[in-house]
Amino acid sequence: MPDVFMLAAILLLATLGVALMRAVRGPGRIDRIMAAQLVGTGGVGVALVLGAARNAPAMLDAALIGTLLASVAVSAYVRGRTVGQPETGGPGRADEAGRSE
Amino acid sequence: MTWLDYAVIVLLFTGVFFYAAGSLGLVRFPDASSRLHALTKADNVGLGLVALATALHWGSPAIAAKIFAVWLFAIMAAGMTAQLLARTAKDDDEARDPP
Amino acid sequence: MDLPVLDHLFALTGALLVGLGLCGFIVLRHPLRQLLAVNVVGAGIFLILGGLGRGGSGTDPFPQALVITGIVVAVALTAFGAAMILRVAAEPAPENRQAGEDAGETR
Amino acid sequence: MTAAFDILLCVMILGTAGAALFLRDPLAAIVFLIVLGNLLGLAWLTLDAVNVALAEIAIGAGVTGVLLILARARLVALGDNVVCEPMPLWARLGAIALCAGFTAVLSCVVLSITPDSGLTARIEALMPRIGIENPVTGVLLAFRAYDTLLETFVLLGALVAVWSLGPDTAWPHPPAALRIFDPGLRSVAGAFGRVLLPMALVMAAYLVWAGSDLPGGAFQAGTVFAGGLLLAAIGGAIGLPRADSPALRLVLVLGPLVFLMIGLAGAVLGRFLLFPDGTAKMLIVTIEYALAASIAVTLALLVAGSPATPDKQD
Repeated sequence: MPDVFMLAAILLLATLGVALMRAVRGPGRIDRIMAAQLVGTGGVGVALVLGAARNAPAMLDAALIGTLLASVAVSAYVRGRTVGQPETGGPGRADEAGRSE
Repeated sequence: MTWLDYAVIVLLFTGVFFYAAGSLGLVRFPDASSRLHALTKADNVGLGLVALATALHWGSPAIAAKIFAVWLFAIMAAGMTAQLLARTAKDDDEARDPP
Repeated sequence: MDLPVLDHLFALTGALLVGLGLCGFIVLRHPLRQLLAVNVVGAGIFLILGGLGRGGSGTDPFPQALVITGIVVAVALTAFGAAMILRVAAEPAPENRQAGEDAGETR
Repeated sequence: MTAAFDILLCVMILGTAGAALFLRDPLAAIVFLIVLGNLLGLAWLTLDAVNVALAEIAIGAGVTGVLLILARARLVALGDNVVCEPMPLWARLGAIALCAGFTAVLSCVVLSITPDSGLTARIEALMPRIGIENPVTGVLLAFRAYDTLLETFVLLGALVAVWSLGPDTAWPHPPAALRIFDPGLRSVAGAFGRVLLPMALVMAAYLVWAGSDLPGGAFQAGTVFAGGLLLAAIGGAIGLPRADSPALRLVLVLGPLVFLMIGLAGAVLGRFLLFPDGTAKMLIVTIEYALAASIAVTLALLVAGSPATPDKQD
């Protein structure tokens, strides 16, 4: 049984590697953030599977922390792209300057 | 190997399949909105199935409750981030149109 | 698979991370990128500590404790570095200003 | 099977680190640093160092990412006028060669050391004397308590240093607000932040409580709660305090102060940081709860940055 779980963990990790290709290629910022999000949830999956393979219930806490904080980076990104703009709508300077890259 | 083990294996690899589908969607789909669609759905089904498989494997109600909490948080976070990112993607699309 | 190098796998990965980070720290010129590079070096050092503490009876708790405090101190100092970069950028002193159009590039 | 997993993980760690350093888009680089944090968390799990994995995941996913993404956004908003002249090619090649040589030497040194469990057995033998079962917590708060005490001072010192970087007109106003400006986005993030903050608090309390016998502890708990605080602040569910608020100051020094008082009480009884027999566990848990609160608030404020002049709230 541990081997089955390890196989699943390997496949999950390979899946994350594929998703990272999107983060490398972009093209948009949002694609990279999405890929990071996927690696976050994927990492939680790997932690669950590893915990089952090793018979280590404590690894569930790592999965729990991973899910709790998975969304923090996304909200920081959404907050960051509106830095330096007034309270009402529209994409801000931060985004405009960044798009030239 | 009991029937439970087989159930665990089937659930586990179905979950891995959904993860793979989500990743493929992220890589292959043409624009940000459809990628977001692939990501937020396939991914959480995948996590849900993997969580169910591990919960069955542990076979303890306390641990199952913790795994359920993991999945619940993941669903909630996915809902929030999907909204944020979708609105952001929309803004980006509008900003890209010539004024 | 019983290669001897497998015992050292994580420690070696850590050593490579230190090398990569060091190289990035020297070659990359933007201070924010250098901050990232310092973080990579730190991660490598932590992996060396952890990887070398892993023997037959589990991982040595002593380096684990060191690494935990190290992670927290690293993030605190990263925050300090970021604050310093922002302060330098906010300073209107002429020597920090680059005349011309390539402002807005973060490289 | 395990070996294949480890190798794949290490390859991915190295690839991610390379991407974090050498991708041209700075946001992509930061994203890869976040991913690196997640993968390192998995590496610590496979090393059976769950204590470290908890801290790494909470810091990597929750705090460093926010810190760097915000720092970059603020830098771009300032016009990003930091001078950085590119190095000439020969210097670059030389640096790469030098680093390759250094890496080779370091790898040889690493290979010459046989991994072993080091002090595990001796620490295990000492654990019954302090009545807790998590050896990492034992090292942090009993055997090497002095280090941990000083480390909490370092954290506090870093916050003081960040605060001192604010412009003169800004003191003692709060740091620039973290909340999202767009009302629609803010309502989404705020609703989630209001749900998540209490959950992060529960999780942090659980981690301290579990930390005496299972993996967990003050540092992990503090970073998890810091992540919750940041998310709530970004959603506008909580505001940022003024730097001279007495309540804030009290929370910031609570951990180090409780630690120091208990240490001094030990000094009265014979030795600095002596935990009398039978009370060690109670004292350690007390210190840990106070420390977790201080660490959480300190980390969240470190991410928020220097005080900002009120009319330039971005």
